[in-house]
Amino acid sequence: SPGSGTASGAEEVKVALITSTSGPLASYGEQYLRGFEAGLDHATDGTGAVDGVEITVLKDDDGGDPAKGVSLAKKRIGQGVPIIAGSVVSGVATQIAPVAAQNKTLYISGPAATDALTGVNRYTFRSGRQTYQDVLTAKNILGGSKGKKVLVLAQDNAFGQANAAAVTSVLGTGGTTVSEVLAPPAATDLTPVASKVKAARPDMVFVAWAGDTAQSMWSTLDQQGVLDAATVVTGLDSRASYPVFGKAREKVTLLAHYVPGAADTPEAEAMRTYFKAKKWEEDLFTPDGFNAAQMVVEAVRAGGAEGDTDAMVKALEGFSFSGVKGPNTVRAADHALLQPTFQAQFTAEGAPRVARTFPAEQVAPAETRIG
Amino acid sequence: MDTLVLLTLTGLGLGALYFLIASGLALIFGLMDVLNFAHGAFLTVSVYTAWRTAETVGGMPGLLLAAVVGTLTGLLLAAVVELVLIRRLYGRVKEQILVTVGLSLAVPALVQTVWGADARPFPVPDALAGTVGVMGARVPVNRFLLIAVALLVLAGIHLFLSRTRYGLIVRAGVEDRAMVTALGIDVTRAFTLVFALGGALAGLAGVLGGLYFGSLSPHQGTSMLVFAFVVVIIGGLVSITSVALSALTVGLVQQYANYYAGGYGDLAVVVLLAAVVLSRPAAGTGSPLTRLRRALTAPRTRSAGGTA
Amino acid sequence: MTAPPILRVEGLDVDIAGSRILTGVTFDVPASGVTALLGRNGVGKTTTIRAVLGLLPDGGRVTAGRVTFAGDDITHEPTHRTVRRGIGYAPEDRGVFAGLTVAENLTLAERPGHAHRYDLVHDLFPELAARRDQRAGTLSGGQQQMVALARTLLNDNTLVVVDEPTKGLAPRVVTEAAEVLERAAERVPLLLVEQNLAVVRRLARSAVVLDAGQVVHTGDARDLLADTARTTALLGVGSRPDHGAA
Amino acid sequence: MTATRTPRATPAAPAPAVKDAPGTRHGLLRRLRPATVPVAVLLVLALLPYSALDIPVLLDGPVNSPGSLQLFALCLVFGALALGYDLMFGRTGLLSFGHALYIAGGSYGTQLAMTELGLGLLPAALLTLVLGALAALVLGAVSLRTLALGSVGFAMVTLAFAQAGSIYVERNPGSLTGGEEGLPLYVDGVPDALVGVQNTANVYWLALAYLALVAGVVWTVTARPAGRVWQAIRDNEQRVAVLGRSPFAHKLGAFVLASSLAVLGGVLHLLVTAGATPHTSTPEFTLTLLVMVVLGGSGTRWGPVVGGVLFTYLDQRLGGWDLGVEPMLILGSLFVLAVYLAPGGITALGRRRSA
Amino acid sequence: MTPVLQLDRLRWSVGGADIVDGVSLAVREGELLAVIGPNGAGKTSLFNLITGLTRPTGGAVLLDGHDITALPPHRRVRRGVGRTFQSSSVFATMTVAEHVDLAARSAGVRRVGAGDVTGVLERVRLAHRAGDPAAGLSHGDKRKLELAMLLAPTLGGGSAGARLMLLDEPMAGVASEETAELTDLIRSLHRDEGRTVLLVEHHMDVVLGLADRVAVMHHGRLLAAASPAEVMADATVQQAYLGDEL
Ligand SMILES: Nc1ncnc2c1ncn2[C@@H]1O[C@H](COP(=O)(O)OP(=O)(O)OP(=O)(O)O)[C@@H](O)[C@H]1O
Ligand SMILES: Nc1ncnc2c1ncn2[C@@H]1O[C@H](COP(=O)(O)OP(=O)(O)OP(=O)(O)O)[C@@H](O)[C@H]1O
Ligand SMILES: [Mg+2]
Ligand SMILES: [Mg+2]
Repeated sequence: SPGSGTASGAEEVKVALITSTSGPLASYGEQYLRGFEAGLDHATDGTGAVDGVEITVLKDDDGGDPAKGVSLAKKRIGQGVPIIAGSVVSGVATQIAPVAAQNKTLYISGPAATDALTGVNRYTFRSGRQTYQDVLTAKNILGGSKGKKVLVLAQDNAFGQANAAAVTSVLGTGGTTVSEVLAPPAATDLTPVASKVKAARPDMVFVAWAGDTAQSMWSTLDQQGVLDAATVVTGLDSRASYPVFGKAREKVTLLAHYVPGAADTPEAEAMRTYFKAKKWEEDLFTPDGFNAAQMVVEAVRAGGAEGDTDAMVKALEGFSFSGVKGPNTVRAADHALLQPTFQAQFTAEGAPRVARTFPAEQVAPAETRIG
Repeated sequence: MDTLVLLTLTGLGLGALYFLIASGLALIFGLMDVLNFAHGAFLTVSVYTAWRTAETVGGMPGLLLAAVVGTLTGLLLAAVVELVLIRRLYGRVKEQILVTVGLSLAVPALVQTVWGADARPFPVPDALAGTVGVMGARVPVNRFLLIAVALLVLAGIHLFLSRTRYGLIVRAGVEDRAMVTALGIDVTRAFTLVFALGGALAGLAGVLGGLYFGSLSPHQGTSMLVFAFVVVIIGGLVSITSVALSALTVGLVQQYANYYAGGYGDLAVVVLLAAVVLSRPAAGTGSPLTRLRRALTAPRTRSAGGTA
Repeated sequence: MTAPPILRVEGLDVDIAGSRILTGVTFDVPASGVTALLGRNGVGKTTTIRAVLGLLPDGGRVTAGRVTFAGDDITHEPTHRTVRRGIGYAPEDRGVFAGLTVAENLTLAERPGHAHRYDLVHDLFPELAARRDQRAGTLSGGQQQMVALARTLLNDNTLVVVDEPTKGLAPRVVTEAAEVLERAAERVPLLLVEQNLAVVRRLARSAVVLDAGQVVHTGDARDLLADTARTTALLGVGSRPDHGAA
Repeated sequence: MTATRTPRATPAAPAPAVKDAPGTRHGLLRRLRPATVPVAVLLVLALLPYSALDIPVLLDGPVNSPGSLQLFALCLVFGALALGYDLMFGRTGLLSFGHALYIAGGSYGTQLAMTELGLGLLPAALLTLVLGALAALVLGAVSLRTLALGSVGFAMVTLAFAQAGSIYVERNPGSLTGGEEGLPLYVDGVPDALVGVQNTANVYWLALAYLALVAGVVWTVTARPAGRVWQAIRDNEQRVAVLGRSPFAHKLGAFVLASSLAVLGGVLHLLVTAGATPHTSTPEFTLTLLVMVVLGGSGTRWGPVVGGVLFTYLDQRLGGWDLGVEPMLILGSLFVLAVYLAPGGITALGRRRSA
Repeated sequence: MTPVLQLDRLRWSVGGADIVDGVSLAVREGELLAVIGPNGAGKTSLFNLITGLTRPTGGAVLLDGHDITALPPHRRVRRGVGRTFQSSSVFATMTVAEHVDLAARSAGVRRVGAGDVTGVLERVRLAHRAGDPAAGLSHGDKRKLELAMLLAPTLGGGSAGARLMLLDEPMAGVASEETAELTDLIRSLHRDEGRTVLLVEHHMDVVLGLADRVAVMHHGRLLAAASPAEVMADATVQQAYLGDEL
């Protein structure tokens, strides 16, 4: 019949890594892939095989384009690949997830942060953090926020809106007032935005920002005196972004999904050894790739060479493992990945340093249901 | 009050940036009929070479040198593009535009391949990083620099067009290239010169853009291009000064709308464009291009039948 | 005719878009007086002139032959260089720059290193002085023709080439233009394409007749026009031409 | 020095008015060709899902593997989108920067009609088509008014409308569009036969049907007098008016027709890529259509299709070849080269050689 | 009987200058009226006003007694107004035959056979170029193509097409021999087919050979409309327009 394709190879399981190695988020994709490589090496003790089943990694570049991501997913599923992992772009991940589910293929999404992926279907898991966890981290940083004014500064797009919504629902209880200033996503002069923030006189500003205007945003906030008047919290981005904070650097409190060097679990040690040999540097999304590899190995262990999806799903639900950042748990109910997060501060040398670590329970997102 | 002052001055700064980007575009578009989609790409490459220079030298001297290097990069790049690509397509305006479209796709990809996708910080000397207090508003210093350079560029273009014959030659050459050569004029040289000049303006705008954003990324130039087009179209149909005025209007409208109208600055500009284009009298003498071209080269000529 | 010709065309073959338009065109333009290039529509008069100036349309090229101007080979020289040798040219479609004003059209024609004879031009076409700031594209057909002629007369040339200069001019202006050309011809040789035989009769000293891309007659212009039978045969006046090789 | 001679032969032999007399073998072929070639192509394409042929390097799996069929389906959709765009650009000389508006309109409209109004795929698509055509009629009439300002005026107003649409989509109004993340296809509204990897062949056939439809429409109308008028408008608009045709009505017709085809194309894009993506609403998306059209050969029968297919194929495949450079670098350079080496498009190359 | 065309104090001014200055004129059914006048008198502008390419700033245009001043050009054409252009205005990429075909279909002719097209092209002596794109035509041949487009609606023996034909310098640039033939053609349009013709032409022999009546324009004003003989005898006309015959 048309369109049929069969799985090949006897003692081999293929894993498709669909992520961006070109396009605007190419560097995130690279971090993820490197982490995955190190993670696979660690989890298979350098053999690349689990219980005699060889894990073959197929890398696909989605270029940050959902259409391409879906096409690649379809191609790999058609080739009988039982596991897809990856994508740093939320738009790609949210569109691959249903396609994988329709075909009962395991999907372990990558650094894509959107909460929408949690609990989206039975076959979708995540190996990275989600927006909700960022916000909970901020809440922890803030401590008791009764009677305080919190302001969310974000871009007026899906990412920013999701952050604003999460902050409102997480912090907007118990006497904290939450307001939001949403900036036009394409605006290049952010002075109007900064003056709005300043006029609101908040105690704490939660900044959720992505894209090339970050530098401009930070210097504008600094110039308008926002950084001196309030506690400003924002998510730490990858290494390339460190200089972007400019002079604002030391005035910002960082909530961090990961800080290079933050933990020294055996996995972190293994990763560092592996990276050293390759002359690579760990970065923000390295743990996501590492986690994904660990989860893949666990799934293959359960699913065997035939790639029994149901067995794999069952094995991953509730799966607890020590990762680069510390102990991780895949929550059975909605497949959220419970993991520790960090508070950090830039040092004078310009590198972030961990100030506090929040254990996974403390930043666990509210439980949802699958479907 | 201080908010209004702040918005106005930063709006003017934004307008100055728009003018700097749009001026080279308007020059090439107005004189040569080529809607140069590669303008943003020239800008991007220039800001990267400028950044390398400023990083290496550092401080204010670094920035000055970077401005020179960036401008030269734009100039050379445009000259090469003109000599190698555009020149062979004379008389085929559509193909010329398409070539620039191709460049606008390829060049940022090249920059990304060489320097990576991530934004890089552009070294801003301390003297330009601070703010100045104006009636209670803290206005970033670099906005004043932008405005000053924009004025200089405006004056320079004015002089170039009124004191030299190149504008005239290129305008005539676009209409009928063969006939210009038949008058004994080497029209190719004039075209290269104007195109390179447009490139130099892109380069300069790139450097100042780096200063303005404080960072650079592979798509920085191309992403600014849509607004530069809008500026050229809104104002460009009358003279280079009107391009400047249009840039100011767009900068201010965007800034005010972003503050007072729910952050809909982009939309406000788009609406402005649609309104301006639609409200222009339909029956005109010649296309806006010819009118722009006329105005560009002959600021003082009274037109006997030019209005409708 | 002992003086060497100012322009010599030898065995010129021209192809446009793959088809042969001119075949072995050979003629001389003497160093003084008016040489008329005659022929029916589409025989290649304009193409000949364009080939001389290096102005063939896209896809056109000289495949054989030679053009020499004042003894120098100019066959493949860029047009602007050829023209700077001292050629004034008014094309058949006038070639005015529609978007430029009359004054700008004339300014462009100024060749550096010469005196520019605005007095002569304005004397001849007062209309142009009055309309100096009007866009040439809005001029009437005849006024545009004046601009085209004025541009050739502005500089001191060694040869003037005009393609149908009187087309579209009012009868009185035709007469005047003919006078202008006649006067110009006293100082500079002229190569003239013209359908108005009265003008030819008045101006031309020698004539070259083209048919189907070939020179079919060269000789004294007045003799030719006086010989009705031959004129009829060559230019087809009064006869019904057919399209084969007759 | 008088010499008269008669021409040896007529060098510029007059071209015969009718090139091939019907009845000669050549003429017969020519008359059959317009029908046979497309039908043959259609047939071959329709049978692809039955071929298990392996084409190494070019394809990652057999022709009938879902991956290949998905790739083909996308190529066909873009071939058709380019062909529709060329109705304006190549045939009528209208340079629109706003075509993406209608494609995105088709995608998002259909998706939202399914999720928000609870309609099935077919009614949702039809509703979107009708609304899209109406929008095209209104916006087209407004934009064409600016043509008096030259083609740039038109280009800019269409750009403005599209840009507004794009900004709107990106802003995620009422959480409807999903902002920069887009929306995954609402599969509950779509027939099961079009969902899932095992049904890729069906989606492929649907894409093929769309291409056939667009080709049928475009080729038919351009062969009719209306097509002649479009060509005439492209060359000399004023003259058309003086022949007794309304240039405005004809241009608006081309605009609405092309836009409606684009709306349908948006529906196909939604189905093939299993989602609505904000990228489809951007001016760059229209630019890529322009690139496709020119690459293949604008104003020709096959050019836009070939350009669309080729560009999409490369765009999809270059990332997988691991060349160490951004795919756009290759695509952009290729395009620049094509403008030189293949003026008139790739399809013109073959023609020139055979001529 | 109502005149076919009536102009009522028609005025068009641009930039403060009156280009057409209060022209009133009635054109009778079936007559051939020549409009003469110096270059820049406003003849082409008058044609533009009649065909609707420009909007008058005052006055009215009446066709068969109906006011058509506000109609766009294509609607006027459907009511029977057709014209040719002074600067040939053709579709560069279309072949000669396609021009005729398009013109015929635009006028409502349903079936256009290849033979019909050739027939029309033969009338203007252009049949041998039927398959060539218009861009490659010589100047004179483009003029003939202009006429062919006007004749196209008569295809297949139909008498459709323009009842009122405006010809703007149809002979400009046409070879002398063919001038006579085209003159015959225009005469038959008018005499045999009963069409009303407005003719702008600087070739006086053509005007005199054809016109029933001659109107003289000068500085945008209609000076006189009278029989050819009267007009020719008029001293002003002689002085301002005709000048000394060559
Ligand atoms: N661009 C072109 N492409 C194709 N053919 C051309 C082109 N230009 C000229 N020709 C052909 O070359 C031949 C000679 O044309 P040319 O213009 O030289 O004639 P001409 O003698 O000047 O005629 P006319 O008296 O009508 O101006 C014609 O058959 C014409 O069709
Ligand atoms: N847009 C305009 N602006 C200014 N003057 C104009 C405009 N259009 C036409 N004119 C002037 O109007 C006058 C009439 O032009 P028109 O073309 O009608 O003359 P014409 O009688 O046809 O002349 P010709 O016999 O030379 O073709 C000319 O003097 C011309 O310069
Ligand atoms: Mg000629
Ligand atoms: Mg006229």
